[in-house]
Amino acid sequence: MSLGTIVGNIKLRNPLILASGVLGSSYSVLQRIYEAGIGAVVTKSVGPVSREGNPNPSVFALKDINGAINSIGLANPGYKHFREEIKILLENNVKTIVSIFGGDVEEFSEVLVGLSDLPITAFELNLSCPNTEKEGMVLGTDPQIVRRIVENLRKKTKSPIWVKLTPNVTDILEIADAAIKGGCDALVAINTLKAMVIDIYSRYPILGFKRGGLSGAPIKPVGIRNIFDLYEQFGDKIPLVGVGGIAKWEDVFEYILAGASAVQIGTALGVAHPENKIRHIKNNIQKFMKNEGIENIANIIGGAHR
Amino acid sequence: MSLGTIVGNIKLRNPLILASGVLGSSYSVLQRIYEAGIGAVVTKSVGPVSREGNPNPSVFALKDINGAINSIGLANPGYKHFREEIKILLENNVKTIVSIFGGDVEEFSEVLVGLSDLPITAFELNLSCPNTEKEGMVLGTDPQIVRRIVENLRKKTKSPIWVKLTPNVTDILEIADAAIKGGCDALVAINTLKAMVIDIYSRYPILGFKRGGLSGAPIKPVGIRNIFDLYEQFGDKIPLVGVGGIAKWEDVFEYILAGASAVQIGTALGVAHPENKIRHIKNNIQKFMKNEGIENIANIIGGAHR
Amino acid sequence: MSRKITSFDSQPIMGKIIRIEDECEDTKNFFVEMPEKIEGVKAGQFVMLWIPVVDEYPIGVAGFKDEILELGIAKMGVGTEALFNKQIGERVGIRGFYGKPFKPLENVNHLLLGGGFGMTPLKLLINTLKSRNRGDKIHVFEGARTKNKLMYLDFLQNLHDKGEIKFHVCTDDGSWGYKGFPTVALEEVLQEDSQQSVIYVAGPERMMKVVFEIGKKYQNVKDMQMSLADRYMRCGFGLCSACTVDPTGWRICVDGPVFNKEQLEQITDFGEYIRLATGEKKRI
Amino acid sequence: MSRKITSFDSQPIMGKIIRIEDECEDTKNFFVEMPEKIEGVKAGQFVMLWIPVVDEYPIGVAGFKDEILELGIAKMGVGTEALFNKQIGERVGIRGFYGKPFKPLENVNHLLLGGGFGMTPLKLLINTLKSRNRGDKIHVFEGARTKNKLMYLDFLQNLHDKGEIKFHVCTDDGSWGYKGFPTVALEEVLQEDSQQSVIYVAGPERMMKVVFEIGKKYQNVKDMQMSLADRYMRCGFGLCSACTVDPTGWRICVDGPVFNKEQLEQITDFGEYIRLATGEKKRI
Ligand SMILES: Cc1cc2nc3c(=O)[nH]c(=O)nc-3n(C[C@H](O)[C@H](O)[C@H](O)COP(=O)(O)OP(=O)(O)OC[C@H]3O[C@@H](n4cnc5c(N)ncnc54)[C@H](O)[C@@H]3O)c2cc1C
Ligand SMILES: Cc1cc2nc3c(=O)[nH]c(=O)nc-3n(C[C@H](O)[C@H](O)[C@H](O)COP(=O)(O)OP(=O)(O)OC[C@H]3O[C@@H](n4cnc5c(N)ncnc54)[C@H](O)[C@@H]3O)c2cc1C
Ligand SMILES: Cc1cc2nc3c(=O)[nH]c(=O)nc-3n(C[C@H](O)[C@H](O)[C@H](O)COP(=O)(O)O)c2cc1C
Ligand SMILES: Cc1cc2nc3c(=O)[nH]c(=O)nc-3n(C[C@H](O)[C@H](O)[C@H](O)COP(=O)(O)O)c2cc1C
Ligand code: FES
Ligand code: FES
Repeated sequence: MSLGTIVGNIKLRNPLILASGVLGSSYSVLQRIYEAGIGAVVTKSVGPVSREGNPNPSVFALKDINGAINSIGLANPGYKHFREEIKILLENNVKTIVSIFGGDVEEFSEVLVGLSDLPITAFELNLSCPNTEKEGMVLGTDPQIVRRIVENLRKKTKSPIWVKLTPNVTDILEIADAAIKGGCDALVAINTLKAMVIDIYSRYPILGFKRGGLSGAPIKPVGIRNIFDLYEQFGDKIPLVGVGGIAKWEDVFEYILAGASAVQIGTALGVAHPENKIRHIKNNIQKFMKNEGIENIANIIGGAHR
Repeated sequence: MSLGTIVGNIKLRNPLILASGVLGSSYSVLQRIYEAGIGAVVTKSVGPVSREGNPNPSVFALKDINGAINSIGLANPGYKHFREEIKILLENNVKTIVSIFGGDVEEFSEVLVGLSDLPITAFELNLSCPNTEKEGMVLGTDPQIVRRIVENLRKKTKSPIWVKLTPNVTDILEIADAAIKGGCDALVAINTLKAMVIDIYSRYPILGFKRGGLSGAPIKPVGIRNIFDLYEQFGDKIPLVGVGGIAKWEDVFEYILAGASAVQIGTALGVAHPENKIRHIKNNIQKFMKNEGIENIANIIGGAHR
Repeated sequence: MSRKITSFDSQPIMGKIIRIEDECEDTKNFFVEMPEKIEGVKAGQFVMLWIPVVDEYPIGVAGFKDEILELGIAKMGVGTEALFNKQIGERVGIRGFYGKPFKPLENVNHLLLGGGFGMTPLKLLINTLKSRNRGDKIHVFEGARTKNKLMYLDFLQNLHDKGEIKFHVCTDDGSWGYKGFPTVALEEVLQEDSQQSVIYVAGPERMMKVVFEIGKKYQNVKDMQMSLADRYMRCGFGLCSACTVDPTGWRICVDGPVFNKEQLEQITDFGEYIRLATGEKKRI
Repeated sequence: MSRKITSFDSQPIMGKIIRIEDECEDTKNFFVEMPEKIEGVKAGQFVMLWIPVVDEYPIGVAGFKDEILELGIAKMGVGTEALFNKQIGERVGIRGFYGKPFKPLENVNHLLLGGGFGMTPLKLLINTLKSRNRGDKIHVFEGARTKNKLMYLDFLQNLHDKGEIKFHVCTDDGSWGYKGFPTVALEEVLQEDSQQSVIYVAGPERMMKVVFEIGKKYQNVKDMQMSLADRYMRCGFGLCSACTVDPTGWRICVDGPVFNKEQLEQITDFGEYIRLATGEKKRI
């Protein structure tokens, strides 16, 4: 029995990946999470230049629904600075997926090219952040732009290219199709849902950016639905990475059965002891596989389609 | 101080409305909820002919996120039968908003015309149910279809026409714009989010229809966002009715501050004692208004926009 | 495997069928082991039983001990047949426990009357009454078309033989017990014993309505509690309103399924109308 | 109004400013009344303070009694200035209580050393130690550039006069207490009293680093606990990682802000580097 899984040509020791933006802004925290036993880590999205992100409050929990909302808005030190941290990770054999963003093809290209000499496990294109004016979701809701960006970048690196999709669209299949036609190696879904919280005493939106993205347990049924739909349409064409609201070990299998080859966990790792959570999830994945006679993750990917 | 509010030309004794499909399939339960003190009730959506809806399971709770998922799929007795129940409600002075659906303009028209001799408080067009093959969301994601339906129906009744929008679109403003241009009297947002739950032991989607719609607390931040966006764009043009995840009295004000003139409550009333919940929410609305010196709901509609 | 059930009134949790017994014609007892500790059940409550891919429907609880759920199921259509086709070791989904239970009074005669799968909550009610061990008299009246349709015959006969209950059994065709309806024996008991009594009924609604009318004639009937379990349900917890009765707007699944005499008086649908899956009303 | 706080570590809940005191130059004490019962706080923990429309930032807790939160705030920039402009009766948002607190040992001398707004958690720590009432010696060392910058001067002097603590105060310009750094008095105490001691420090990180190096020289220093509160934070509960330190990847907000000697040894960033809002590392 093995917990290993494969996404395209990337072998992972287990199907758990740290989602972008959570515990991902420094090499040290990424390494810490990797050493806790996760299969791979995705860095916080990095762009062409350093950027402070949106004003605070930019993230808080929503405990009654076991979720969080954030409007960090792609705060990052710029790829030139972050390159040094990526190098440390790669030197320490951390399976590192680098999330990148840009405001157009050129910016995306600049970042990717600026890093593509490094043996990066994969690039993840953030075409789905809802918290910026000109990057992320703004691009990722237009199939033509998506295709153009992916096509352009595909030629410029040997590393696999993953495309992270937003659920905030009428038809995710259309966007996915564009990304596949552009030549990407895996689809990642979902990023956060467009959301907002207002304080009724001050009568102001709480987030400094007003609007934000909802993550955590509340969005799991939406993520499952998206992966299920994507697998139904493209399951034979491209591997899927499921993300959104994974908080329990059961959720990992729910995504795999929906069609994911691996999963990413974000919000649920924002706890006092992410190490314990990772260990707990892994242990229970193992137990479940044993009890259910599952030899291999690959055997059950998309298992809910029949 | 008054709890009253106005949606277009409809006066409501308070801003709470029962959402469609929840406690709405019989005159008796609708009357019960109205008598519990709610401002108005919306019936379960009714269509041209009787229909069983999707196979069971078609609805269950998701307790860890304080929500529910359903795929009832517009089960209803057809407007001819339901007409009799509507008559009883109107005779008993229940403020009754009738939710209707159809697979095209003709079907919508048949239902509306078949009921429009009754003094119905308002018609709510369900252009947002995610659980059918040819009605609801299928129509409500296309601005041209939305406009055509609303335009057509507008001429055929004196009752106000509300349009209920789906959040499962790239741009809800575009759909809203179409509905407004079609001549509707209020916009209602949001219906459920496209979602799904898979059982990892049997490896099957749990809902008989496989896919469903997520409701309850998890979708509140999404609903707030949609109402906020709609108010920003159309606040001076059309009244908004906020719906999605209202579970506490605070949520009512959150929607009103985002821009809603009234709100609908669904999932949260699926409890042992909906009467107590309604009373509790109303009492606290009153207390809050007193404490905060709010004379009138109208004074704070859209109050978070500044 | 350790799986903490934080909330059982949520998505179905999968139990394993560990025993299947033939009970009577077209009726089997299924014993379903729940994966972890869940809260106790009261007689009259039900679960929603999910047969993956096929159907989900309400089933009364006949017993629950050591996390093993006992269900007595009558084959009716596709959904129940799918369960009958299940083997030991297979899993079914359960959510619950839903509904208001029977509320047995104290210091009264307990008169339990049932037919068909209505016997399942009554089985649990008998066990509840026995465990209270208050020395109240327990009469059980069961009727069916024919002997092979009598549920829990051995169980009840055995209790009768031990003197723990008085079992009054009858069939339409006289193939077992006396020939006739269970109301005959019920009335006899009501006439002979002037002690205050509570009548608990579960079975076809027309039959319950008959019992209700009879019960009203007797001064010594302190209350009547009847389970309106012949109703279409979807959610089981009061959300969808598929199961409401007129004119009260009560939901069978949370305001019932067990209603007392005072409530039953107000339900004009009782014994007269049900609602179909479409919401249409239909004469029973 | 009754408002049940089920979870305080969630979206900000609005407290009302009920008192404002001038503490020292550019520093005020704000007393914020929370709307309902919330769980107690430990010295060293902090809240995220939301000034609507302006900013949200971490603030240590100086006191918490009868649901009234005491915060000591130094004016730094736009966010703290916005608070200074608030009137009594206005509301601010609070979420917390976040972070690992000081963990005072027993049967030791407690040596508290602080500067600037670092004094706020130390005030709560002093009150905690006093209420334990174990007779351990408590020394408090405070330093500032000049007299007007000394926080809690009256409070500490008063405790000193009552003999509850030993207060060692100094300024760079000699305008109050002795002229020089608080480490001078600290070393004196460490040299004179051979009793095992724990040093608790909160203040500018360069200063803490100096204290750390000094403390390491003394055998009688059993532990050193320092609050690394000069770090940029967004979430405050361990999600965003804005506040991590190298090379351990510890998050100041949940793995800290208070770290003990053994941990501090491992944090090479300590006293050397912080991270900006962009995530870039910057020399302190
Ligand atoms: C509170 C309650 C407790 C019950 N307890 C038991 C029990 O202990 N044992 C038992 O054998 N049966 C019980 N039933 C009845 C059981 O739910 C039906 O027999 C079962 O749903 C039949 O399903 P089917 O697919 O085999 O039949 P179908 O062919 O689908 O339908 C046959 C009949 O079953 C009923 N039915 C079907 N679906 C539903 C539904 N979703 N909700 C309610 N009724 C439905 C209808 O009357 C229908 O006409 C109970 C019903 C209720 C409401
Ligand atoms: C755990 C902790 C406890 C603290 N306790 C107190 C206290 O009790 N009293 C007190 O006066 N101050 C305290 N601070 C410092 C306080 O957070 C900053 O002084 C405040 O954020 C300044 O905000 P500003 O908008 O006024 O200044 P700005 O002009 O925005 O910035 C001035 C400086 O404040 C710091 N700062 C700004 N934003 C943040 C942020 N989001 N997170 C962390 N630092 C920030 C940076 O060092 C920045 O250079 C504490 C900080 C931390 C991390
Ligand atoms: C605080 C925070 C920051 C995030 N930053 C990014 C980011 O920089 N890039 C990105 O692609 N996704 C980002 N996300 C989205 C997550 O990677 C993930 O898609 C989403 O949160 C859903 O997963 P979860 O429910 O497990 O958190 C962020 C999420 C959170 C909560
Ligand atoms: C069981 C159920 C049935 C519903 N049926 C309908 C319906 O028939 N027509 C409709 O417009 N919306 C229907 N909805 C959507 C609700 O009216 C509402 O838009 C949604 O549930 C969000 O509100 P809530 O979170 O308060 O439930 C249904 C929702 C639920 C949970
Ligand atoms: S079954 Fe849904 S309300 Fe009773
Ligand atoms: S402030 Fe977000 S992890 Fe510490």
